[in-house]
Amino acid sequence: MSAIVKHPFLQRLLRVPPAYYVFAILLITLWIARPHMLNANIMGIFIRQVAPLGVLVLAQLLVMRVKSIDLSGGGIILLVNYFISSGIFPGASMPFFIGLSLATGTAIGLFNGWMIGKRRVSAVIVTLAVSIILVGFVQYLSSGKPPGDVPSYLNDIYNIKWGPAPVPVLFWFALTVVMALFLSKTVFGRYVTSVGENPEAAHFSGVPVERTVILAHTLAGFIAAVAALVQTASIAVGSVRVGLDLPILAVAATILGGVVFGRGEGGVWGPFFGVLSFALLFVVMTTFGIDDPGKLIAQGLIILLAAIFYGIRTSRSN
Amino acid sequence: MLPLLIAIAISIYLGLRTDQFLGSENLFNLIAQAMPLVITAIGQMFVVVVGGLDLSVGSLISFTTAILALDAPGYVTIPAVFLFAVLVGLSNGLVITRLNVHPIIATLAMQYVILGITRILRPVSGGTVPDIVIQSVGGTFLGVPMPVFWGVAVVLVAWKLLHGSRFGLHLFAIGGGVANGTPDAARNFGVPDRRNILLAYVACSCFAALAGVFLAGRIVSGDPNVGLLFELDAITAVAVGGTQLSGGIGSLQGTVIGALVLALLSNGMNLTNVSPFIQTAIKGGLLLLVVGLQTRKKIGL
Amino acid sequence: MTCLVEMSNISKSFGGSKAVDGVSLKLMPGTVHALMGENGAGKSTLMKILAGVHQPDSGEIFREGRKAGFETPREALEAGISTVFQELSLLANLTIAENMFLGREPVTAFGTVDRARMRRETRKALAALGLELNPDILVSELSIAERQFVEIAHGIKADASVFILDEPTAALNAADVEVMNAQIRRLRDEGKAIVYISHRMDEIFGICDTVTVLKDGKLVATRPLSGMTPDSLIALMVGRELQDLFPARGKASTETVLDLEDFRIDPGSTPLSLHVNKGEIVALAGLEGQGQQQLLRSLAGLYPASTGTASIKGKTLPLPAPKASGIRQLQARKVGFVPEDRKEEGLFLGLSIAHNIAVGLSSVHGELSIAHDYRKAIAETMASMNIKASGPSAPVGTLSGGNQQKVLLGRYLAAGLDLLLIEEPTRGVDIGAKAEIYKLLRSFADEGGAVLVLSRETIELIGLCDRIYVVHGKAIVAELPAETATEHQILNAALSA
Amino acid sequence: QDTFLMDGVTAREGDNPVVETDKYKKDCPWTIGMSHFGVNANTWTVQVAHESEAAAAKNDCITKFILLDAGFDQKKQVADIEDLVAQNVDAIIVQPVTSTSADASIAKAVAAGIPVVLHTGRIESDAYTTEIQGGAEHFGKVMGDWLVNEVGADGKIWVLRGLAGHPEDTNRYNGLLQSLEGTNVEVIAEEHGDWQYDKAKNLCETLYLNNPSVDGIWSSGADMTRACVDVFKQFGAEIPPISGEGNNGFFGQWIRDGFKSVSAEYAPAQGAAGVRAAVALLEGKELKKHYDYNPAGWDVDKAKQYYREDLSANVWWPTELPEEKLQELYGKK
Ligand SMILES: Nc1ncnc2c1ncn2[C@@H]1O[C@H](COP(=O)(O)OP(=O)(O)OP(=O)(O)O)[C@@H](O)[C@H]1O
Ligand SMILES: Nc1ncnc2c1ncn2[C@@H]1O[C@H](COP(=O)(O)OP(=O)(O)OP(=O)(O)O)[C@@H](O)[C@H]1O
Ligand SMILES: [Mg+2]
Ligand SMILES: [Mg+2]
Repeated sequence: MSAIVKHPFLQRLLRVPPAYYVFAILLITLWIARPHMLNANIMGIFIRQVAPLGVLVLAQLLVMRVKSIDLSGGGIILLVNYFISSGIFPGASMPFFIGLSLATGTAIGLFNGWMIGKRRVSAVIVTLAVSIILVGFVQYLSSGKPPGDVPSYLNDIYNIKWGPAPVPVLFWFALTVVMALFLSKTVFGRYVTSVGENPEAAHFSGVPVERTVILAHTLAGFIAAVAALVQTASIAVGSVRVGLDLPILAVAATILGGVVFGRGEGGVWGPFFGVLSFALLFVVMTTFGIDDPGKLIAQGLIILLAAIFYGIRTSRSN
Repeated sequence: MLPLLIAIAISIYLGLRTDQFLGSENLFNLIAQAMPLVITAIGQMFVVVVGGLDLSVGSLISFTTAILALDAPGYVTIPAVFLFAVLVGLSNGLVITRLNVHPIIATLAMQYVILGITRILRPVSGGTVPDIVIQSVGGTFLGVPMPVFWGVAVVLVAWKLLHGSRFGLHLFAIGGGVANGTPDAARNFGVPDRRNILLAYVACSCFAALAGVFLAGRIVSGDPNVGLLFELDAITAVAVGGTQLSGGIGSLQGTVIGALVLALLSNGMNLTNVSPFIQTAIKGGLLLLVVGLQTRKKIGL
Repeated sequence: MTCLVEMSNISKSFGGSKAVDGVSLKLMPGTVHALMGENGAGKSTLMKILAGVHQPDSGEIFREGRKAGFETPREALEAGISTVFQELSLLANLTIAENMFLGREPVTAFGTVDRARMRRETRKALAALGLELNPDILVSELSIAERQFVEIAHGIKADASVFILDEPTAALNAADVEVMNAQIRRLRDEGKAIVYISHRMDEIFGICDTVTVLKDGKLVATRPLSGMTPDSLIALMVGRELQDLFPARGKASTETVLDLEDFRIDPGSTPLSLHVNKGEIVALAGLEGQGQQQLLRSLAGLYPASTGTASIKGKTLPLPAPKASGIRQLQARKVGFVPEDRKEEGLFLGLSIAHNIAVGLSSVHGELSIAHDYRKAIAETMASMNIKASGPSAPVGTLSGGNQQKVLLGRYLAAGLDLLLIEEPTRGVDIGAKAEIYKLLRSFADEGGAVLVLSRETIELIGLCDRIYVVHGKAIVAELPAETATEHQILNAALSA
Repeated sequence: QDTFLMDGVTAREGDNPVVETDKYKKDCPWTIGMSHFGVNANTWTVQVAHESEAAAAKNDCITKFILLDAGFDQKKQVADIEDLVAQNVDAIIVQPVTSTSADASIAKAVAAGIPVVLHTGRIESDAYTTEIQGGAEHFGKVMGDWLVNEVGADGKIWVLRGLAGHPEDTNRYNGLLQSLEGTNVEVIAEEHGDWQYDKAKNLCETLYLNNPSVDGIWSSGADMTRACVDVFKQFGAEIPPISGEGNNGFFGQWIRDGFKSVSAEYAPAQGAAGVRAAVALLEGKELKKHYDYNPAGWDVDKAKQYYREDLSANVWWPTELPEEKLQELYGKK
């Protein structure tokens, strides 16, 4: 067993983030079972369903690469959705909403970063607590004014297509490209890699560790707000529970994409395909009429198998 | 120590503020309300100490209640529940230690799988739980409500495992290595690390199943959703109690106090009639405060 | 007399490259067996195979004549083979006593860990090494040298018959080494076999009986040490005679680069003054823990309480230096700080050589500036420093200790700095690489740089430096020109203060 | 003479004991406690809380109304009811999270002499004092009967269910199964959309792209109907007959787009009815043990009477909230 695992070619294969394999397998499954669905228009719509998750994953992978985690995305999405749908800002314009959302997300991210980077509080707990507070805050607000409609122009933007490709998908893709360039071409990206590998050594080699962590979280907050805007645009109504399961899915997609706390082998595209895999997984299971319990079991097993496949590579074969 | 101070502060405030808080009925209520979280959090602590996490405990709790509410005698279902818990713990542990899967992913996947099985077994809540379970949770012994005995027994067992045995020391050793980025350190001392991590996951699952048994006795039925999000509460309690999520540092008393703080908070807000619309935000704020004041050396999880 | 352990024809490769290639080794009772070789020769790997950390790809191990194989460190321990690993491996979150007994804790009648006994025996074991430490303090609170001692105490305390000591003295000074040697002799006299790995010639000739030399993973020779001289041993190791370990001293200019006036390491300590000129290599010498390290580190903001004035090329450095940005503040003034602990504080073991060097070049720029790949600078550094690796993309963690150290120094040499503050420039580095590092530092100085260095190896300081400050009790007690200084003189200065 | 609880609520036929009059009679003022199964599940559950609070505020005798939110957590509901008992409230209104989890604590409350009013969810024991029960099978059957009639005896339908594991979901679904009995109507897809817009939208997109030919859709209500209609509109396809529930946003869409639908009634005003029942018990009025709430489905004309252009999408009909409260909570300005 260990001899096979150590073969260089297999080693190279095993180094590929599991997301790529899962995606390929699901694509083949769909191609065999429902070839008519493999057309650009249909795929575009399926991928559009996960665009909010895809954007949020960019935030998650950024903080996971500095050995942190951000679970506050759910709260940010809910709050932004509430801002836009509740009518507490009557007659506000689109730039106002976008500005307000991004500012809110950034401020929350900055707070997370400050608590984690400067005060060195557990990231799981801080961001979880922030999420709970935000959810609680929205509950409090909605006792005075429950959410209502989302302005129709947001939904209109969401439905625009550019050729076969829906605008939200293009937007997500563009954002991913920007993030990939940002991480690979800037000094900040190098800082992120360094802090993720060894914060102590990073400090000694002149990397501003605290600032890197704070900045990563601030950016993550900003991106979460962008995800919130995409999510809000995707639905026509306000809700008291939207997007709350996205952060944990984002963590799963990120890990599936080969980014583990501190280690970033999958880069930005691994998690990208992690999200695509989730999109296809949902489609394949709905297509095969797998009912809810079956869906849960299948989803669990697929994540697990993918992770096992990936894990064997690093397993201590010596 | 901060959590302890907070627990005492909340208690004093409630004692002064309301007539009911210090009543024996409410105190026993409080113990019973806190017990599932105390048990689950203690279990969770085993894996947190080795630098892991177990997100599958919530579903396992639901699953346990579902099994107990099957139409079968208690002497079949109760051992079955623990047998299954051991299996879940073993498979979590094996996947994590032997197949090198990240604990969050391994246990998240397990959470989905168990939830799915539970939904098949019991799509909606219902069924009847064996009398012995109901009695052992709701009854009294020598005039003292049963949950008190549960608490004492669980804490004693956990203390023995964590602080009174080689096993516990080894868990701390393994976690210390993991937290330091030298996961092999304990192994090089001759500590069988993979076996011990495996056992930590088994312990975590068994405590979760125990919490499930307690809950089944309390809601006297099986329910596919009863454990939903319990894992987050348990992790929160562990962290509030001062255990480092990166591993290696923590104490049992801290975890128990952490769980009590959370329970006190719910009970207190109910007794002081805090609007339900704001309770969630207060809970989160307090969590932030407690943890925000505990700074550490290391940045991260 | 039967041998305690025989390793026969052992081979082991990591990802295609052979770390150990058909090596055989016999350990006899009552001997101290030196294992020598350049960095990356495979010494640690061979010993890790014996200790059950690695499994050999081929070859056999015999324990007292019977075939044995150790799947885990635990099995090796149970077979009576106890190891002090090269990399410090204590668990910082446990107490000294817990570390000492980890894996073989005594239990009471109730099945609980017998802490009283652990405490008692720990105190005894530490006392044997001349250490008075409370067994209940956490290892995280110990200094590196203290940790090293605890590690040694742990390693030699075991009820074993074979002891492996992989560079146990890398973090120790001469006096401490002598304490440890006494223990090794005691073990030898009890009939145990000891494998001793070190790059320090004096230690090897001081206590070892036999030496096995490895080169590039292959066995060169096993010989009794009695018939050898340091020069002949070096010739075996490097395959040639080493001309000069230390390069010729240069000419220092009078331009001051670093100037400390009225500098107090702690608010309560005696003020001290020192200066380092352009083109000069200056040493801080002294016994372990007398404040040399704290002095250097407080310039980088790692100790908060220093006062006084410090100036670099005439510009004052605010004191105390800020903790979070002290290193960057130095960097902005073209000063590099090279930490002692390359594994924890220095290198990114999982990342490439290129990243490890480039990070120092990048970190002077703002976050949003473009990160160049510095391909040329990195290639030049690797070539000029003679770093042995498959290429710039090789993870640093796969290099041997000496090559890791070169990468670390390379980061700072490539950055074009004016002043280097270096802790332990050659910790755990073989003699050939040492000479190379000395040459690099000297040419750095000759090209107009300045170096302030501290080391536990006094010989190294004498040979490498121009001037030596002797530090004792957080104050400078003597200043000597290195050319005429002797070990004796320095020790005298440090002790008589 | 029956005590009025709410429009459409009637005493159950058959074996239906009368609650002992005067047993719980108490002098004004009262403290009433309510254990809500989960305020923040969706906008309907929020409105139930508001209806209850508004009804309590209208009654001068109720000096304190303690609303506790179980957040769909059975153990929290058990704790909530215990905490209400410990505070010695005069009556407790319970919306049970599940059919069994709260039984023991309800029995505790009644044993402590506190009357318990149950609504919007059944429990298996009969320890409570009085109950008002609607929704559930009847709700699903109203939708199911209408749909079977629309699609004909061998139509093909999709089934959009609510939150898996929730008793209301199962019961509404069972109602559908009753309607389907004896017909050849074929369920070609059955999925859980959790009653949420975003989930249901993704589901309907997937189902549509998989196979767009469907004769009718049974939607378990809440925000799912609107989501599915939006999907058909997005693809420019004809909207098949689809069942819905009394939500202002859905009514607006129904009226504008003119597709075939039925709206099953499940008033958030049950919150107010619960408060009224508790008051009746404390006043010593005659009350039966069981009340049913089985209204007929609404057609688009009835929907037009209720629909309010000036209010946001998330009002649920019928409501008892006073006009100023409606404006405050749901006014678009
Ligand atoms: N039933 C158990 N529950 C929990 N942990 C256990 C159990 N049995 C053993 N362990 C743990 O497994 C590890 C190995 O213990 P074990 O008792 O097998 O060692 P051993 O082979 O007897 O070694 P020694 O001879 O040194 O005592 C220890 O960390 C121990 O604490
Ligand atoms: N875990 C590992 N993975 C990959 N390569 C390794 C590993 N450990 C050692 N090597 C490689 O094996 C070779 C021998 O290394 P080893 O550590 O045994 O050298 P050494 O003789 O102890 O050197 P030093 O004196 O510098 O400690 C080196 O080339 C090293 O890069
Ligand atoms: Mg070595
Ligand atoms: Mg070395």
